[in-house]
Amino acid sequence: MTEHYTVLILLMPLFGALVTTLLGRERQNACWLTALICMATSSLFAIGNIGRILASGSGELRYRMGGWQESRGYEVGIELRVDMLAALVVAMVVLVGFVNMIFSKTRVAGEMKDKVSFFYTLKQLLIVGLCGIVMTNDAFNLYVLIEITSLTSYALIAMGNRRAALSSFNYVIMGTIGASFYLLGVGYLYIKTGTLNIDDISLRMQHQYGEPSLMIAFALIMLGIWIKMAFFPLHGWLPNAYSYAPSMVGSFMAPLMTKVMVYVMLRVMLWLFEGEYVYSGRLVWGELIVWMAIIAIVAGSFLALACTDIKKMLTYLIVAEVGYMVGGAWLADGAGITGSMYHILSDAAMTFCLFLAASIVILRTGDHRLTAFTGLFRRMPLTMTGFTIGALSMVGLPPTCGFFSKWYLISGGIDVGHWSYVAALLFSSLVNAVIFFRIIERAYLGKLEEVGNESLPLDADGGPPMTLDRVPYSMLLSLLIASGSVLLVGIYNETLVGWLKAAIPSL
Amino acid sequence: MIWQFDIIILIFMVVAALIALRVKDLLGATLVFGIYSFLICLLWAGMGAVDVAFTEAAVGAGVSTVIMIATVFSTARRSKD
Amino acid sequence: MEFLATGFFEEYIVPKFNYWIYVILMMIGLFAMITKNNLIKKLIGMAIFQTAIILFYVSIGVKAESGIPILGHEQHHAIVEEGQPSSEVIKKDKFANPLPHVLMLTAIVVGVSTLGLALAISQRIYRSFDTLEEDEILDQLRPGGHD
Amino acid sequence: MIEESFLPLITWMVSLLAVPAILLLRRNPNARETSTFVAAFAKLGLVAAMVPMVLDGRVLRFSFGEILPGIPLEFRVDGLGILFALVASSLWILTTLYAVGYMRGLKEHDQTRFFACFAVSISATIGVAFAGNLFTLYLFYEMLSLSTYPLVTHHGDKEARSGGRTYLSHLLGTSVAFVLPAMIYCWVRSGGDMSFTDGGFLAGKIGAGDGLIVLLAFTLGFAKSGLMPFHSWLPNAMVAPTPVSALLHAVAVVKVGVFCVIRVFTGVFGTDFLGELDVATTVSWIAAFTVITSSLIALSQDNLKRRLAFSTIGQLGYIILGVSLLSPLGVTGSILHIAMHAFGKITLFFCAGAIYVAMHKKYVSELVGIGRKMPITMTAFAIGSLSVIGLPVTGGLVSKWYLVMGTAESGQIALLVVFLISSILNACYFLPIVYRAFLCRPEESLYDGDRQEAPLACLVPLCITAALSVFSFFNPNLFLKLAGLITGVQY
Amino acid sequence: MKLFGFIAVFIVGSVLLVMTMDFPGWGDTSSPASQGQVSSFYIEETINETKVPNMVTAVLADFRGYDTMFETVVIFIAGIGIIAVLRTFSDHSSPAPDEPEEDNEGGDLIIRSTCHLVVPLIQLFALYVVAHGHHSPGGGFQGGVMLGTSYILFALACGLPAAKKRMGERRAIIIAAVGIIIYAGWGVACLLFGGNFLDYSSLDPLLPGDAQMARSHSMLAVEIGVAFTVTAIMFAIYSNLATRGRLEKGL
Repeated sequence: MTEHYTVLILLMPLFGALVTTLLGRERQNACWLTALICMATSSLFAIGNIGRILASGSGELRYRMGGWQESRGYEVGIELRVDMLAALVVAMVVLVGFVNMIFSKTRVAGEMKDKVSFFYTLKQLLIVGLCGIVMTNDAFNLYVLIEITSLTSYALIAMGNRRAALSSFNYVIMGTIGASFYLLGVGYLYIKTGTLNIDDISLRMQHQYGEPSLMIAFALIMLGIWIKMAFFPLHGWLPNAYSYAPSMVGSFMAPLMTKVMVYVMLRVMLWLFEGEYVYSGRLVWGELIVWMAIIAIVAGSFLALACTDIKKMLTYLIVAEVGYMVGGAWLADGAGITGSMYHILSDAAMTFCLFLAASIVILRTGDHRLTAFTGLFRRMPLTMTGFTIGALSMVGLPPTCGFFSKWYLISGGIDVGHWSYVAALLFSSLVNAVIFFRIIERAYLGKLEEVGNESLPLDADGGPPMTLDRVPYSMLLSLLIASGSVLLVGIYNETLVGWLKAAIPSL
Repeated sequence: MIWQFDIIILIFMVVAALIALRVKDLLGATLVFGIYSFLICLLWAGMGAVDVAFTEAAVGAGVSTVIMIATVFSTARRSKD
Repeated sequence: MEFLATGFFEEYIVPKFNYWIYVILMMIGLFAMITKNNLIKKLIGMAIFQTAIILFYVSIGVKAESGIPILGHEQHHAIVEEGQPSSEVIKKDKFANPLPHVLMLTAIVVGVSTLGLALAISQRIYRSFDTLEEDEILDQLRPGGHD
Repeated sequence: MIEESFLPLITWMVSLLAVPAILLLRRNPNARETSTFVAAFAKLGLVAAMVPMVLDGRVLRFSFGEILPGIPLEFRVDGLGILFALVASSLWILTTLYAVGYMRGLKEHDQTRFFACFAVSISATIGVAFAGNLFTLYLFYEMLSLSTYPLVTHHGDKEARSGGRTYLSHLLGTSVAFVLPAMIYCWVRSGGDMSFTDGGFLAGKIGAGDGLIVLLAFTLGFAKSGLMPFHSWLPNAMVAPTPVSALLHAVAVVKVGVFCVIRVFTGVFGTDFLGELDVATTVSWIAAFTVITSSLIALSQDNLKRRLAFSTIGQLGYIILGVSLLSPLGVTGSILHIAMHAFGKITLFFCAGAIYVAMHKKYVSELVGIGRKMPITMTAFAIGSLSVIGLPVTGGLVSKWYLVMGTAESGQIALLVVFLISSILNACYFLPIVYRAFLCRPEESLYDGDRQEAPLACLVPLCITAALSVFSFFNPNLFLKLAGLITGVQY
Repeated sequence: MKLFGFIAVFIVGSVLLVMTMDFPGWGDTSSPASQGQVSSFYIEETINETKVPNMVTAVLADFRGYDTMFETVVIFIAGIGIIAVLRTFSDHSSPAPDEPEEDNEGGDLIIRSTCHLVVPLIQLFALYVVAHGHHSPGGGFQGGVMLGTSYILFALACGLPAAKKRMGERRAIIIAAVGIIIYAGWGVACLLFGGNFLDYSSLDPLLPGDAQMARSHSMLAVEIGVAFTVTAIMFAIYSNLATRGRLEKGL
């Protein structure tokens, strides 16, 4: 039975989505309960998977769909491949989904009106897509799953206000371009190798590296993935999409989507293609991309600094964080790659924590602007504590996870002597310090009288703002879990990094 | 397959695509796009991809044209470009 | 059609023509997606863009003088009833490569799903902005809107 | 020799354990303060219990949990650490006593938060003192910065906000911008080992050019040491209540800064290795510049606390200057000066606070003839200023003596002149206060009403600290021995 | 914007055009894709492995059945998403006005009666396409689309309300979900019989014939599932888009 965990992780949310559809619009609590149970079981399976990988000697699990053994030296069916990195990312996805499911209990009715069941369905299908992306070992299956995540996120974002609909449309255009470029790159690989299984492709490519069409394939795939992960010059769709989406959606999509795409990038760089090829002198673009990452970090930090809308600010910070990870991955150095892998996890944790806290604040004050935080420490100490933990992690203070991911990334930069990258990381953490301590100071010392009590209509989140004396325990609980995870991921960073190092193919 | 056939259809496809994007009347554009889909469908039947041709005929030329027309009817019909 | 029969075409044009056209169509679609002002036009460009890629894939699968990837009755009979080994009955150059076809079935489905969803979103936009021209929408947003 | 022991961990934990007690007892101030006192005495007892062990050459060590590859969270108690811990924990008791008097005298708000943060910052200080490797040091350094922010901004008005902003921006900014990369660089260079050793774990693994950059990054990065140009947080942080200024800006925070610098010199690089690299003179000159400039600025300050703050900057300059001389005597002098200056300067701050509580006077110009109203306070003030200037019969003389000896030993005559000038300047900005306080006729405003000495809770601590600084002149052997453990100078 | 777009498009396009020179020629039998062991395995072994002459159907529903399941899910997402984005549930209270049966059907008589004649034929052919997908072009997806279009045609001719009597919204959603449940559930059944997910041959004890026939039969089953989903969703998409999500009159 245990060898089926891999696929059960996917099937749980899938059936959960179908059941919520069957339950229908009226039975909202039943929908919620179904979704919660499915996510919980799926999380258990994901954790079990980690255990199985630790137990297995090879450090990876393979699951052949339809039981098609490889014949004539090729995989004829579709194969799932889960190594430690994949298992960790999957666990991250389903756990974030689970916690966010708790978070959305009380509020979703207010935001989604009478479309609650559709919301739960789409959300679980999004999780299915993300898990599939992480685990599949088939280049085309990856495309299908990317499209699943894209379609669900288009729909979920467009469920917000009119700005959300518009930004969702832009997202459709950009997302389609990205996915199609990826598909085209896979086509180039197929025309050259005649197979779609990632391992087989990289095996067949070994003796024909240097053919121009392979380089073009690599470029196309990278371009597609960068569009999907909002790498700096291509980030245009992200801020609006995430900040105007319903807060239930944004707080869930922001931590996961970009990180999973970063995972896909690493997968393509290190498993589909090979480190020697990607980092070799033949491709002069390695240095160039690190510089693009540096620009992304700096620009993202500045754009975030200029924002007065809390969610917008966080989304721009995500753009900067993507710069971290791309830069670390392209340093061509073990420490850098490990750093960006670890940063996938830690960034997910802290972004999740910050988004939850920000959503709670917005829901309670009904105000998107930073001024909403004035004097909140006295009124909602728990929420602000969670926010502070996330903020410290963004700034990079021990023992939060942000500190350690910066640690590994910077040590990677020092290893290869890429000082400008190191400087960019330090600069962005200084800017983060300015950004967040501006907010925290306002929340800690600010007097309520300083801002008028007028507040914007809460059109981003549908329903009316909550009264200040009542924040649901479900939200506080999920925020507590999120901020706890920020600390845990930080404290156990050595274990995690040890596991991740085992997953990296030797450079 | 017969390559002359193939080449002619391809050229027609490019023409159809350009027209579909030039026409200011969205309904007309949609219909030209339907023609485009039919041409592709022919092309694939020619290339031996019968299932793809079948699907394209049903989806590309059929359903997507219909839903586009539905949208055009329920929104604006003229476009500035 | 006389001039078409000369070797020139066979030699230089035909082997690459499909690929050229796919590039051209794809660029037409991409250009439309980037620069068109009307949302529906953007979507038409998107559809063309996707069909171009499908064309590319299907062209991969074509083999000269190959038929459709379905066994004829007599071959089926020979293998299933008379139990002849399939590798002798089936000449694989006579059959188009089925894999790209399968992939493209999926791609078409994805395409139509994306198109439908995008149309729904554009109707939603029309409902709240009462236009589908991008510049007009942005004009409406400029004065108000907190962003 | 090194031996494992739980004592350092417990010592560090004690004041943290006090925090929940303080928060729980917020309704009942007396019980709350009692819990603080219990923790304080327990801490002092534990530290005192460790002193003899350290004195006979043992090094207590406790480490758990590899946080980073090869880097556990490590406590390591050696002479330097125990000396600093002794000073900090002993002064914590007095400061608490003083704070009780002060806060209640002025009926401050949020006293619970105040005392809780106080306890946290003390345990952070002890953590720094006992830190066994660079990462642990950094961890508690940041913990201190954050836990003192609420204390600095205690009043919550605009002034406090700007002061707190300067405070955090300087301390966090420098530590993230300079210390973090330097630390990771050390980690990479030294192959994942960052535990302090007598010879320095970086010895022989780094070139002169990189060495200078890393050294500067550390010395400037630990901006708590008030080295120019990153000194301006200290005067601005004077908006805090006086007990905070006293403990944190005469003892804990600033001394943590110089302590870190000394650690870097002795534990990271090792004085011998630095001698080989020959890069320390740069630091010496920065320190010398700081000493002179801050003394000159202090002359022009009328606000008593600001004047004290600038004098602190100068004294910290002494300490860094002494250690940057790399001569055993100089290092001894620096280590001694941590303690001596602590006693002297905290006395001065207590006096300033007492004057404020009793007379609500903040400015030097208002203190004419105040000695007649508050003789005890002003006597203590006189003793404290003598100690800071470095005149007999106060401990200040001892440490300064060693500093000067060290300078002579290392043959830096120019720096000798610096010491001379700055001592004169110190005299110039302290003695007039004492003189006018006692010998000039008080102006009328001092006589309205019958204000007398500050409440007893304020008075007792400052007498004790004054006594301590006198006592440390006659019997500095304990400190000498502890310092000798680091520098190898025997007495 | 136009200029920028043109430059970008031009650069990308020219690069791609140049790169086509690196491809094997169109219809080249010796290209890796055509010679590749994978495709030749599909061509030569499909009949032995699954007893299905239509390789496309076999690859679609069996070798790459996992893809196809998600393809169905994509369709499902599109339908649900469109409803979630566009649908406005205004009519909570007001019950549907119940006029006599045929009278509320719009359109004129000829169209209606033609439609009444044609629709059954279309649906019959669609069922044939679904069922006969093993031996001839077609399969669950094509058949499903045709079924869906038959409903759309009915709605066009006789008005949406009449079509809604045949395929109401709730019913459509349920049918769509059931379709995927059939597909995925079939895979889970394989799992219960000890095989991997979607390993049809493990259903041998359940189905007539040997393991290969089990695969063949299972393909039919999942194709039916696909057909369910596609039918319902196609109609749902049309009915929402045609009525701005209000589902009252239609075009």
